[in-house]
Amino acid sequence: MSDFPAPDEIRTEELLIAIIARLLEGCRLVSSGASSPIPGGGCLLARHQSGGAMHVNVLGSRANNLMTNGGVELFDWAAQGRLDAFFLGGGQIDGQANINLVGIGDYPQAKIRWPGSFGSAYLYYLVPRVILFREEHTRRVFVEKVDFISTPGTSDPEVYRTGGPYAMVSPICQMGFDKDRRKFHLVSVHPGHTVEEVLDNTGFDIDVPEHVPETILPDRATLDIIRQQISLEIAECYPRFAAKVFPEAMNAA
Amino acid sequence: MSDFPAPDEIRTEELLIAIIARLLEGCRLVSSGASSPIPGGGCLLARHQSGGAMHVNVLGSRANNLMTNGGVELFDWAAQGRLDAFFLGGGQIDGQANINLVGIGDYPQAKIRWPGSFGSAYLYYLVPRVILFREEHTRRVFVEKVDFISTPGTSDPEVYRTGGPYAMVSPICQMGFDKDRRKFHLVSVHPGHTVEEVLDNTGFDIDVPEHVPETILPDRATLDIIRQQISLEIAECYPRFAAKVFPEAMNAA
Amino acid sequence: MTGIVHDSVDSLAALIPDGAKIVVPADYTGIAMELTRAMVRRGVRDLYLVCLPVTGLQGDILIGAGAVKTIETSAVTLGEFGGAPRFQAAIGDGSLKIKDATCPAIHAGIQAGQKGIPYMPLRGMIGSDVLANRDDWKVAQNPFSDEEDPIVLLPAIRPDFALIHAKKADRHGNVYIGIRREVMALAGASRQTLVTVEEIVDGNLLRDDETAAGTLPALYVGGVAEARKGAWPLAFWDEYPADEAHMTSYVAAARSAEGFQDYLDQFVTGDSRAAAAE
Amino acid sequence: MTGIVHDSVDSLAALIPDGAKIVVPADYTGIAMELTRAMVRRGVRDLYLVCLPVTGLQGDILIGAGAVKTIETSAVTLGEFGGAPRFQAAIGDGSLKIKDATCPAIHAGIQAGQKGIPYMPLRGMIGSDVLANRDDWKVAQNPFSDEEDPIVLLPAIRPDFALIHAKKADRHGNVYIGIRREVMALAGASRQTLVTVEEIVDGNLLRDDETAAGTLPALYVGGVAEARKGAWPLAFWDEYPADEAHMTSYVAAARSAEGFQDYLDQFVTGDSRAAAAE
Repeated sequence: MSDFPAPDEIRTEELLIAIIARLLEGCRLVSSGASSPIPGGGCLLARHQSGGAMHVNVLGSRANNLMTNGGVELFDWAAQGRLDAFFLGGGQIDGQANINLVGIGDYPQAKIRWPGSFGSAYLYYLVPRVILFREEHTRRVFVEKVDFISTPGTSDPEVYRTGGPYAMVSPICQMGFDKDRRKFHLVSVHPGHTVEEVLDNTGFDIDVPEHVPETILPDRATLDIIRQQISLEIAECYPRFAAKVFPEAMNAA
Repeated sequence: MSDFPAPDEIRTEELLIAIIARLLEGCRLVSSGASSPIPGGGCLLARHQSGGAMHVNVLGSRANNLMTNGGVELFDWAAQGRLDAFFLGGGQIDGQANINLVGIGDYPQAKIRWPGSFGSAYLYYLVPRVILFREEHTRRVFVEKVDFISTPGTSDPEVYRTGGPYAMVSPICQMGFDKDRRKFHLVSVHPGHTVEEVLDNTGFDIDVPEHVPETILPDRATLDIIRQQISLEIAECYPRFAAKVFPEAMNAA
Repeated sequence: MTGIVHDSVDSLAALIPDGAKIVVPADYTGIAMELTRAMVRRGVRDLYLVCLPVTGLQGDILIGAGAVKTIETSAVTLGEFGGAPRFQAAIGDGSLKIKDATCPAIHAGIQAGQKGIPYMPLRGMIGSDVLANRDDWKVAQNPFSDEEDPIVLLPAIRPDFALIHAKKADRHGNVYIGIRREVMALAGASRQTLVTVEEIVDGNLLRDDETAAGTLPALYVGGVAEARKGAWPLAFWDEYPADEAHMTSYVAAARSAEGFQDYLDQFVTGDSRAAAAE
Repeated sequence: MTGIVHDSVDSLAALIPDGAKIVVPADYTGIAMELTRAMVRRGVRDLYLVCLPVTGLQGDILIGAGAVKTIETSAVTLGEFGGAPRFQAAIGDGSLKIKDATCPAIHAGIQAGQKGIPYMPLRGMIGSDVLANRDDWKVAQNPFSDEEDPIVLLPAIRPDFALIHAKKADRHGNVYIGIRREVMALAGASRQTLVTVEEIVDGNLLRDDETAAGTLPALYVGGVAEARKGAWPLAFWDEYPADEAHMTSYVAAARSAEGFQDYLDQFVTGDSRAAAAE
C-alpha cells in the first residue's frame, strides 16, 4: 500500500508536477517548452517513473538537452511523429480549446499585445498529447471565445492533424477535451478546491460529470523523489523557481 | 616579360591544370568533384593566383574542405547562387552539351551501365561556369547524340537556369559553348595537336573560326607553382596521381 | 587577408544600408548586441527584421530606435524580464508592421532560402489567425495525395544580412558556432553574414579537427569584428550570464518613449556602455 | 538500460525484415559493412535500398546476394576500383529495378522525410532523362511566380531503417557522428537508425561538451552493436584506409556470379572475414 501525505503537506507546484508526470505515462519522447519549470519537472519525474525509458528534452537545459541539430529539431520531431507530448499555455484559452498568445483587441493593433504565437500554430497539430497548462485559472484566461486564434483546438477532417489538446491542468483542477464534441470536461478537482470554484472561474461551458473525483495526490515516495531529486534537476534551468518551491533541497545542495 | 617553357617541357596534366585555373579567374567560390585531381589542381592554382581571395572546396580533401553542413551543402551553395564554378565529365557528351553518365543502349537495361548521374542533373542548371572536362577526346565520348540525357546542355526559356556549360577542356583542345545556338566552338588547340585531329575525334559538328589559336601555355613562374606547391596540395587527396605526374616534388617532399 | 576582419563594430554596422532585410536569431544562439547598438548609432532606418524564430531585447531596441519598418517573428519577449515595451508600444500605435508567424514556419522559410528553393510546404497553421493574416503564404492541395489534403506553402526567406555574435573567428573569416546549428541555415539563406566575436584568433578554424565541425566557413561571411562581451546585457552561451540588474532597469526605462531615449543616450550613443558591461 | 545495445551485429541484422525500405549513406559518412554482411547471412530479401546519395561496395554486395528488389540512387561505383560488377550485371539482366536520381534530389527527399513534409520542390532536372524516367516525381508551376516557372516536386523519403557505421556510442544509445551532419537527416527521415560502432564507451556523449554537438541522440536509434573495423574493407573516416588489396580481389571475383558466390562463401558466410580484416 502506498503511503499518501495529507493535502496540506503538498505544495501546489509539487501536485502539478505529479499530475503532469501521470499524463505523460507511456510516452517515448517528451519535451517541455521555454519558461516552463512545472512542465519540465513533470517530464523529469515521468522519466524517473519510466525507469529511464522515456527520452526527455528540457528546453534551455544543458543536462537534459536532446537537440543537436539546431532550434528546428524539436519541430522536426513533431512532424516525424516522434514527439509524444508537449505543453502549451495561452493568454486566453477558450471552450473549443483555441489558444491566443497574440493579444487582446483588434489585430494587429491589439489593446494588449503578448509576445506571439511561438510554435503553437504547428505543435498543436502534430503532437498527440498537448497538455494545456496555466498557473492562473480565471475568467480572464479561460474565455468564451479567444480574440485571436494563435492555434485552433480542433480542425476540419480534411486538415492533417495527428495532435491536439489532451488535457488541461490548472492549480485548481484537471480537464479533458473531447475533440468530436469540441468541448472540455472536468476530470478532477484538486484537494481544497470545488466544482463550483472551477465553474465560477471558467468563462466557457464545460461538461461536469455527476461525480467529480478529487485529484489523486502523489504518494509519499513520489513526493520524496520530487523533493530530493527532481528539484535538483529543475534547479539547473530554473534556479529561482527551485529556490522558491524547494528551499530545503536547495539549501541542502 | 613572362618566361615561357617549351611545349615539350610541360606535361599534359600541368597544361590542363593551368587552363582550368585560367577559366576560374574572377570566381569567388569554386569546387571540384569526386575523383577529379586535375580540376582540383586547377582550383588550387586559381586560388593561389587570386592571392587567396577565392574560396576553394576540394571534394574529399581534409585541408581544403569548406563543407561543415554535410554532403548536401555543395548543392545548397549552387542553389544559393554562391558556387561560381564546377566540373562535369560524362561517358558521352554530345554536340548540344548534353551529358550521359548512365549508360549505353536502352534504359534501364543498358548494354553498358555507368555509375549514374551524380549531381549533374542539378549543378548543370545552377552553376554559372560548368567546365566540361574529359581526359579522353574520342568519338566514343564526343557523340552526335547521347543515349541518355543525365543532364541537358540547354533548357527552354521557361526553365529556371542560371548555369550551364562554360567551356570544354580535353587533352587536345579547349572549346566554348554558345547556348543560344546550342553549339560548341573551338577556342584553341593545345601545342602538338591540330584542328584536324580535333575534328577527327569529335563526333559532332563544331564551329571552327578561320584562325584557331594555339592554347597559351603557363609561364615558367606558374609552372613552378604547379610543380612545387600545387603538386603537394593535390597529393593530400590524390597521392597516386601526384606520384605519377609530379615524381620530383613527391620525392623531394 | 581579404579585408574581412573589421577594426570596429561601427565599421561592420556601416555595411547595412537603410531598408535592408536582416535576420537575427533567438537569444540562445548568440545576439550581436554591440552591433545592434552600432546600427542605432549610425541611424539605420526601414529595416525588414526577420527573427529566427523569436527576438527579445535586440528587436525591442531596434524598434524603439525607429529602425524597423516591418518585423516577421513568432514572438517578441524579454523572457523572465517580461514583455518587450517598445515592441508593445509600436504595435499599439500602429507604427510597426508585424507579420506574425509560428516558429517552424520561419525555420522553413529560412531553410527554403538556404536550399535555394522558392518555397517549402509545412503542416499545421490551417485554421489559425496566424495564417489568416499572412497574405504572402499560400494553401494548396498536396499533389502527392489522392484525397483532399491542404498544406501551407511558405515562400523562401532570403535576407540581405544575418547578424550573429559568436565565440571566436579566425583572420580568414571562419567563425566558430559550436552546437548552434541554426546559424548554418541563417547564413545559407542570407546574402552575407555579419559577425561579432568575443575574440579573433590565429590559425584556421577549418583546419583544426576540434573546431572544424562547429565552424561557419568564411565563404558565408561578409565581415567580422571583435566585440568582447558583444552580447551584453544578454547571456551568451555558457560564457556569461545575462546582466539582470541592467535588464530590469531597461524594462523600467523603456516603459516610456522618453525613458527609452534616455536609455539610448546613456548606453547606445553615450559612453556608459563599455563601463556597464565590465 | 533499454536493451538498445546488442551483443552482436547479427542480432542487429535480425531487426530488418524482408521488404524493408532502408537507406545507406555514401562511403565518406561511414558504411556498416559488417552489418551488411550479417544481413546477407540472415538472407534478407526484397529490400528497397535508398542511397544518400550514392553507394559502392555495400550496394554491390547486397545486390549480388539477391537482397535488393529496388534501388534508388544517384550512382553505384567502387570509385578508384572501378564499376560495381554485380550492380552492372543486375541492370543488364533486368533483375534489379532502378530509380535513377540525382544527388540533391535524394538529399531533398530525405530532408522532406526529416521535416515530416509530404514533398519538397527542387530546381534542376527538367529536360533530363532522369526526370523523364521517374513517374513518382512531379513537375508543377511555382505558385509564388507570376510567370511560367515549372519546378520539380520530390516526394518525402521515409525509410524504415537507416544503417550507419560510426566511431563510438554510449550505453544509452547516443552515437558520435562528428562532422557527418548528413546522418541527422538520415536518422530524422527514418523510423529508426541501426548503428555499428568501433567502440561502445562509458558515460553519456550528450552530456560531454566536446562530443554533444557531434552526437546523434539515442531517440533516433533502434539498436547499436560494436563492430571493430566494422566498415572494412572500406575506409572509415580518418580511422583506417580502404583495404586496397581486398577491394581489387573483390572486383576480380565479382565479375562473375560464381566468383561473387565464392567471395560470399569466404568473406560473408564463411569465417575468413575476421582474419582478413586484421
